[in-house]
Amino acid sequence: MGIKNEMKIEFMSKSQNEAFARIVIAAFVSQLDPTIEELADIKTAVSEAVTNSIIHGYEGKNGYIKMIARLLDDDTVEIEVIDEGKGIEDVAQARKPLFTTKPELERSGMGFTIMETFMDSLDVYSELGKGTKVVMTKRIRRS
Amino acid sequence: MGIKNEMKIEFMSKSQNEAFARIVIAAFVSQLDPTIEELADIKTAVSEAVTNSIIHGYEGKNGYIKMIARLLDDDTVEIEVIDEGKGIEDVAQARKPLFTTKPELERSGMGFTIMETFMDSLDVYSELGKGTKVVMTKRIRRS
Amino acid sequence: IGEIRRYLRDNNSIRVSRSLRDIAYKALQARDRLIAKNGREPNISEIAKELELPREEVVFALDAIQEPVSLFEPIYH
Ligand SMILES: Nc1ncnc2c1ncn2[C@@H]1O[C@H](COP(=O)(O)OP(=O)(O)O)[C@@H](O)[C@H]1O
Ligand SMILES: Nc1ncnc2c1ncn2[C@@H]1O[C@H](COP(=O)(O)OP(=O)(O)O)[C@@H](O)[C@H]1O
Ligand SMILES: [Mg+2]
Ligand SMILES: [Mg+2]
Repeated sequence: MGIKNEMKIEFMSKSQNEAFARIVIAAFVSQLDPTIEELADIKTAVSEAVTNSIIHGYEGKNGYIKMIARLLDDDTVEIEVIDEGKGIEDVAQARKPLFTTKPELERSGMGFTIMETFMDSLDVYSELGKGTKVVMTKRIRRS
Repeated sequence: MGIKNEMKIEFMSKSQNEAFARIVIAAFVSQLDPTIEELADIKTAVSEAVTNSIIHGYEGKNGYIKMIARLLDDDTVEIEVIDEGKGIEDVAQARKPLFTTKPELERSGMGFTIMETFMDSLDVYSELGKGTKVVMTKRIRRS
Repeated sequence: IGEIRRYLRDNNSIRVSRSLRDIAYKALQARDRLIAKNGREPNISEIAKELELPREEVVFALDAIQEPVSLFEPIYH
């Protein structure tokens, strides 16, 4: 699949950068001329992934989060959110609805479920002590 | 000077990415709660720098443009726009108002002058055949 | 003239956060108008055209307000 456009961004694992990442992805994807709803879905999914890297990956400590986005020829956007944080022991378990390792932070355990629901595909790669990569795609359907 | 926040982005030298770069910098700098005018100044300066990399640096060919932004402790934003394009032979001459090497494209020759006027500082580093780096700063003054 | 100058000065010191919210509300109004007119969700470029703003500006502004969150409902309710 050919690439129409690509960007890579790196930012610090600070909570204010969650809003920043959302705007960056929205501005980039706007090149595919989505609806407000499609954009809201993508922003919500990216928020969840970035929040996970901040809270679970780096556990509030300093680190860098990378986000890569590609606009493919068929109007699919492919988004990767990558951290070099603590990693996930059991990805299959982590992806289950309501599963959370931080109930004390009032986490809902619905982050991965939201990403899965709002995007067309979700892949999660993780290694303990190395970090986590989340890859999501969504096709923007022209009306 | 301490750094409050930092981001690095890389995008393709496509004209549609000029609007994208403007929003990325606007979203990042909005963390300092600037006025509309301050933000418009910064967006215009970034537009000029990115346009230069697309038109002069890569001359419309494919390449990557890097933008780095830092929010410093004193509410100064420092922005670097970097390309690995053809470079500038004589930077002092290039910075002069009305100087342009592309009059045929109806370039005004005012890009560097605009960056200098709208920002608090401008530095330009360039090497022929290697590329160009523009460094600009602007302090956001709380009222 | 003093009046105009004061207006300009006041206007210039408006924080971005406020102007973004103004644009966002206009964008949502434009969206409603377009839905009424065309009977479907408008694309971001159609809204941007109504407001005479770049698409990117519109999506930036939209982030400044609570967006319609109907999509959350099936999950949280
Ligand atoms: N980037 C990450 N790094 C480390 N662990 C993660 C990461 N993302 C998710 N996890 C793990 O997966 C679990 C489920 O994530 P999620 O579905 O978003 O729910 P929640 O964030 O509410 O806990 C988290 O509780 C955490 O243990
Ligand atoms: N990134 C760049 N790479 C190569 N040359 C550049 C770059 N930026 C500026 N220049 C040179 O400096 C000149 C002046 O730039 P500028 O003041 O922006 O005017 P204009 O873009 O209208 O020509 C350009 O005509 C070009 O020769
Ligand atoms: Mg989560
Ligand atoms: Mg120029």
